[in-house]
Amino acid sequence: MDAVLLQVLNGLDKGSAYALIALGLTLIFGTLGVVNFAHGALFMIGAFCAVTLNKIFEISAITIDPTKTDFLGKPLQVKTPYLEKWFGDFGLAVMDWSVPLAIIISIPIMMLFGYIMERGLIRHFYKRPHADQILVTFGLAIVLQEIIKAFYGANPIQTPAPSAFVGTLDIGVYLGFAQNAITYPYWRLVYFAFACLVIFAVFAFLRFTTFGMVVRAGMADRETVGLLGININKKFTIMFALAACVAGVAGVMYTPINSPNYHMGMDFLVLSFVVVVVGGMGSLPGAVLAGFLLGILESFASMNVVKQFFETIFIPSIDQIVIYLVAVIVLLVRPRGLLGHKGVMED
Amino acid sequence: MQILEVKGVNKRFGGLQALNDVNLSVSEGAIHAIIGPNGAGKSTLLNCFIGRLNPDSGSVTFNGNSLLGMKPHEINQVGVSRVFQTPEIFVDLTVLENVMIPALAHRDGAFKLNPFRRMRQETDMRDKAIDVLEDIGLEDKLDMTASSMSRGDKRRLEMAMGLVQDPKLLLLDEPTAGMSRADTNNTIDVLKHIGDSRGITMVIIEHDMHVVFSLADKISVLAQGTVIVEDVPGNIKGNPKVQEAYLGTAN
Amino acid sequence: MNNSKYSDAALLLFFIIMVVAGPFILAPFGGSYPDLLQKFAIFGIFAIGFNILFGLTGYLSFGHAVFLGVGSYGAVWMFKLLSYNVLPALVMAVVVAGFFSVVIGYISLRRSGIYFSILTLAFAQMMFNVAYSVATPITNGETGLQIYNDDPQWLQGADSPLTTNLFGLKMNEVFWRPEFFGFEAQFNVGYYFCAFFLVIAFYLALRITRSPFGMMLRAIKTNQNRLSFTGVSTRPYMLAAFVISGMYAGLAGGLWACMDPLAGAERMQWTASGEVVLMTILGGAGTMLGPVLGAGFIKYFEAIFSKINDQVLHSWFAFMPDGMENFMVAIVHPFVGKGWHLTLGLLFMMIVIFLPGGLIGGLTSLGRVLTGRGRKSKG
Amino acid sequence: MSSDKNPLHTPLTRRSMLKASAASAVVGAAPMIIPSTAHAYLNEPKGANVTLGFNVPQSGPYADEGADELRAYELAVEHLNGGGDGGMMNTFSSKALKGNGILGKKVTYVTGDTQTKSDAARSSAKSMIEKDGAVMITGGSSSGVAIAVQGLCQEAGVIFMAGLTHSNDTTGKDKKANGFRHFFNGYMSAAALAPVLEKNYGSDRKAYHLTADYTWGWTQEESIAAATEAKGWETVEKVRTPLASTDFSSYIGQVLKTDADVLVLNHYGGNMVNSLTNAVQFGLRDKMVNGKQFEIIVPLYSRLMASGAGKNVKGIFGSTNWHWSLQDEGSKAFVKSFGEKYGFPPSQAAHTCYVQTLLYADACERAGSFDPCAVGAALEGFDFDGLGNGPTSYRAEDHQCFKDVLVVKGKENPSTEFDLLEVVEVTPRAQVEYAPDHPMFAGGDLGKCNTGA
Repeated sequence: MDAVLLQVLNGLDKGSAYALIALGLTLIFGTLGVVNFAHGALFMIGAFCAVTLNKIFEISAITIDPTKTDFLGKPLQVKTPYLEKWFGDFGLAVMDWSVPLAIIISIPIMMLFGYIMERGLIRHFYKRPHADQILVTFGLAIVLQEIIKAFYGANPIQTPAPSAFVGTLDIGVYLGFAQNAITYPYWRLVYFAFACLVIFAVFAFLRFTTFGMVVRAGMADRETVGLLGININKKFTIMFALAACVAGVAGVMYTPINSPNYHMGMDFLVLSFVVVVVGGMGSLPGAVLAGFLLGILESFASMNVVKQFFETIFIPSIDQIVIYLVAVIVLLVRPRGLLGHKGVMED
Repeated sequence: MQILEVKGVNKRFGGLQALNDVNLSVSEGAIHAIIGPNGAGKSTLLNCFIGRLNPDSGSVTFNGNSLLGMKPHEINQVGVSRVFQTPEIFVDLTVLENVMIPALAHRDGAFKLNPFRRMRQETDMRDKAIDVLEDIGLEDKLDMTASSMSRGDKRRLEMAMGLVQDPKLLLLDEPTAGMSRADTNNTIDVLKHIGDSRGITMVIIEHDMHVVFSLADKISVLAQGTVIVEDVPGNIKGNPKVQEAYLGTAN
Repeated sequence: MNNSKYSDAALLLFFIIMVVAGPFILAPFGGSYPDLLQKFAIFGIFAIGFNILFGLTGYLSFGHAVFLGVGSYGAVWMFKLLSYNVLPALVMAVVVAGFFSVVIGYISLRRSGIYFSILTLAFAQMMFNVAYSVATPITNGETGLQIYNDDPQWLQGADSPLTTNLFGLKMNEVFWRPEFFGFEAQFNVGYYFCAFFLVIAFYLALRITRSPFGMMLRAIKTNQNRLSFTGVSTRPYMLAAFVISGMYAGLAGGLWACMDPLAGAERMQWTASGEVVLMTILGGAGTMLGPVLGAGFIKYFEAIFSKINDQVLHSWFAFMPDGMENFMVAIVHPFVGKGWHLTLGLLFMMIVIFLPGGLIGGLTSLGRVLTGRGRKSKG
Repeated sequence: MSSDKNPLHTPLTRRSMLKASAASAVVGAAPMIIPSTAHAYLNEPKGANVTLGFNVPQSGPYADEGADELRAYELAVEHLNGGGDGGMMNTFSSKALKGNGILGKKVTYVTGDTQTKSDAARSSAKSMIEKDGAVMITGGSSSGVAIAVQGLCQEAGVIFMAGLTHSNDTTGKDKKANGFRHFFNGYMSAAALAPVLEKNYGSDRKAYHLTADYTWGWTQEESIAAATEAKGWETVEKVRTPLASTDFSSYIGQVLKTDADVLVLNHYGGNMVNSLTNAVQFGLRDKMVNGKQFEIIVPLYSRLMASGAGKNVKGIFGSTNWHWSLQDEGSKAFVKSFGEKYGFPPSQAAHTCYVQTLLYADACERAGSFDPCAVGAALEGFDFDGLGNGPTSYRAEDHQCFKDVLVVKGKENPSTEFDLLEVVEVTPRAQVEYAPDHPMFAGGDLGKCNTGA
């Protein structure tokens, strides 16, 4: 039982990332009708906002320590970050909290990024076939990746969580299990809570603002949106910036979980598309539901008992294929995904 | 002989009773018009004939066989063709190709694997398509891409696509809507000519009374999902029920 | 319609000339060596086949590389079991790919639009994951399926060559290496073997496009619903198109194995499927020559740009003064060698932004501008 | 670039060319007789230069490792041509290399991108052989690629000097006469690690393996399990993880549900960084199981990749082929010339690639020819020293180098960003040797060397 609960937690955590990326994807699909293959790259750019802030904080003054030598036998250069040098403990605390602080800078950066991307590129592709949209956004994704690679290299870069969030919480104790039955890293819990918050905020924004009403109307019937008047272009731009922002902050918060690298966006891209489609194209609750659901399924499939069970019925390594298998089944049984509307993106 | 018989058809959309116990029979060779005010359920009824919608209850039989539950292409293959109200043509293809597709579908059936047959070997179908296009007045636009045609021409192309299949029953959904008076008259002539020369049974949905009364052998009046009158054109005009139905909606 | 007979014949003739003269044409661009020429032909076939599905019907499959991959596996298994003769391998490749495309197509075609794309993608990812790990006894996983000395090779003759061959005609033989304006051109048996199939594939695709069957496929792209109200059952048409293009992919995969008898799982990955989509769109989807052109374009980039290093750059700009030379090298450096992906991404964007019809679309409008000017000057 | 054109066959007349192309275009054409070659072997260098092919990952997750390999190759070429300070050429026990290129020919090179994919790597290697006339191909950062390219070089008839490849198969069931590996392998890692693990963690341990689900992972898992079981450990579970995994939480979480007290991560590169990070995140190392401290082991370390895991590597045991902190003369010379040229210490991948290039060049000098068979013969059974791993020899039976193996541990207090690992023990060569027909390496066949003629 505790093992099952642990996998549910793991699934919710994986699902958080899927859901956040899928949410933005489906927003863009639903309103703008654009297939955005660069969405994974936006997630990656977000993560590198955190890396960059971390690097900025680590800009150091160099002093020579003659007692030690470096690998060439020369006197060792000791680096002390200016933050530490100037502000002492406060500086160290700021460095420690670089990831949460990165959220603050990433929001305007991602907004601006989304704005420029929509204005400069995506706008011209509303009326073009999906295939063209895929090609141009895929091209953009490659370009963004390669730029990041040129600056930061191909290796993963560690970006730790604040030390207050290192370690694990014994959740099992609160639920009446034995000690150490269900322990879970603090930061992953934070990530899950953060994802819920963002999802809630997006829904609230769409539910309770006039802007949101227009957007939702647009997702239900794109024709109507076209008739709504002069400001619709601006709304599209804001929509896109919002979606970019959601992907970006998801990336920032993800960095302590797994060290970011330049192709992390591509790793998520395909899965996010599967999530969006399983949830139902253009359905926001669908994307969230499918994200969490597939995350949990993936977690369960990686349990040893489950793997062994499937091996006895001649499906080895179920954890390798489960998401795709489920996607196929869902699409065959429910043509428009779990919560999809009729006719959205079917041509 | 009745070629199309509709008995007790009901269709609900949520709270709206779109069709309420509709009965209709169309005799072979006749031109049967269905008129009625907006929202009376005319298009819904037509959609029930071609497999786009499934009625909640009732029967639709064609030549004694039920059309319900059949797939759209199967219905077409038994001889029921439809001309759509808003032109649903193949916009990326040429006019001639637009007409040859239904012609080939009529000849070859629902599926034929002939990937290596050359189009230009299909001279029979080509001639047939051109014949129909001549009848309908599009013979000088054979190689035009359908998307670049005027709206009126598109509607005529739509009609040619139905006619080229020599259907036993042709369903026309407002064939002259949006046409100029001259075009309308021309269309009336074409339909009359075809109805007489090829003996095609037609069911026409129409707003334009001029068209209805020039063409129809028989008229059914649909109001609020029910057939209120079914009679020859001469008796329709003076019928108080009809007047009430139209005036009622006018208010 | 009548003059299409002549223009098609002219197109085919042009195509054959280009293919036969391939080694000469590519010599000045440094592309005249067997591996790249073979890849042009192989991916040309793959893209032509993909275009039958995507270009004609508009159905965007994101899993076509699967058929290429299983074709390769089928072919290598024939080498392992029978002999190094390429004919049984090719037959097997097409048959295996045909089988898989029937199964995957039958299921995926129950949906349309992006749902179809994701279904094919899902199948492709499952197949790739399985081939890379679980199915290692059949696929040799990470390394790729290859031929070992202790393979049975029941039909291998005692003195027949120990490399892929057509009744003794070795695929890796280079039979002529002329100098061509100072560039070396390599004429290779394997390339002409592939080229033969490329021409056949092109001709068949031309016939399919011009057939009633092809017209139905184009009608599906324009308005699938209307087509069914016209009495056409669209699903068998779609399945036929899917299987035909799957078999094209299988042929390409088989040829690849014939040229280089190793079948790696990576050629089934979604990125490989994406690559053929890019080739087709880049060249011009729905056109006859476009996919081949797009395939050549991407393969050329992959082969040539990734090999340019600083040493090469310095030799390019050697004529300049030192400072200038270093400056130029520094500018070009990020776009070549390890940065070749960056150039590729930029080119994708530029082509799709500025040439909406792909390379062929661009060439056509260029031709129109030129001939238009020609007329003006005459008039 | 390469001034050595390499006509395999004498040019035919125009007429026979037309015939040939016609014949090749007809299925079922009769066998064609090609005039035989005037060359003794494929790509025989005829001019003043000799071309080597450096085939490394330049895109994809191993791009940084590939870049480091490329730096090492460039350094090796510089040294071979007499530039720089000569690096390990000065400490190399064989004195055949004179700094005037190889056999008097200046060394030039071509580079390519393996993309860490078998197909792309072979394609790239083929273009080097066919177009650029390379006589030797070297490089790579994964076993799949190494084995695929090794097979190609065997078929084509050039020498392959493997780069970073750790799978037993490279010199086991997939060994080839034209292929040579300097890098160590899974078996050697296990043989070196097991005694250290026993010493530090005792002989009563229960191990849980998480293994990347492809051939390299399997051979390492097999090797480590066998070596630790021989020391009395018990293998509780072997779990395969999908290669595309980025988040290992759902695998890590289960570890504590068993009674295992050691976690072995048979992962490399990005997988290793993530699985290690996840394991530390879940607090495994703070746990006590069976009354013992829970431990994590990463059998194959890469310093480059380890930096992605940051502080998480502290105190974790693993093995490595070479480390820049070694204090023998060869290593010092190499670190010095590499460090002065590029500003940071070389990785183990760079080391093995540099050494392979030198070994190849030296073998050519000793053989007096670039002929692959002669070079191969010169390498087979060659004993040497001064290249950083103590006395080393290339075994003739399987073309595997035997040398000391380093057992390392994540450093507690790194002084610089490169100072992540500390060498715990230099396991002597005798301890990691095995018979050529050892079951983990069985089934292969070197075959005959191929000159491509």
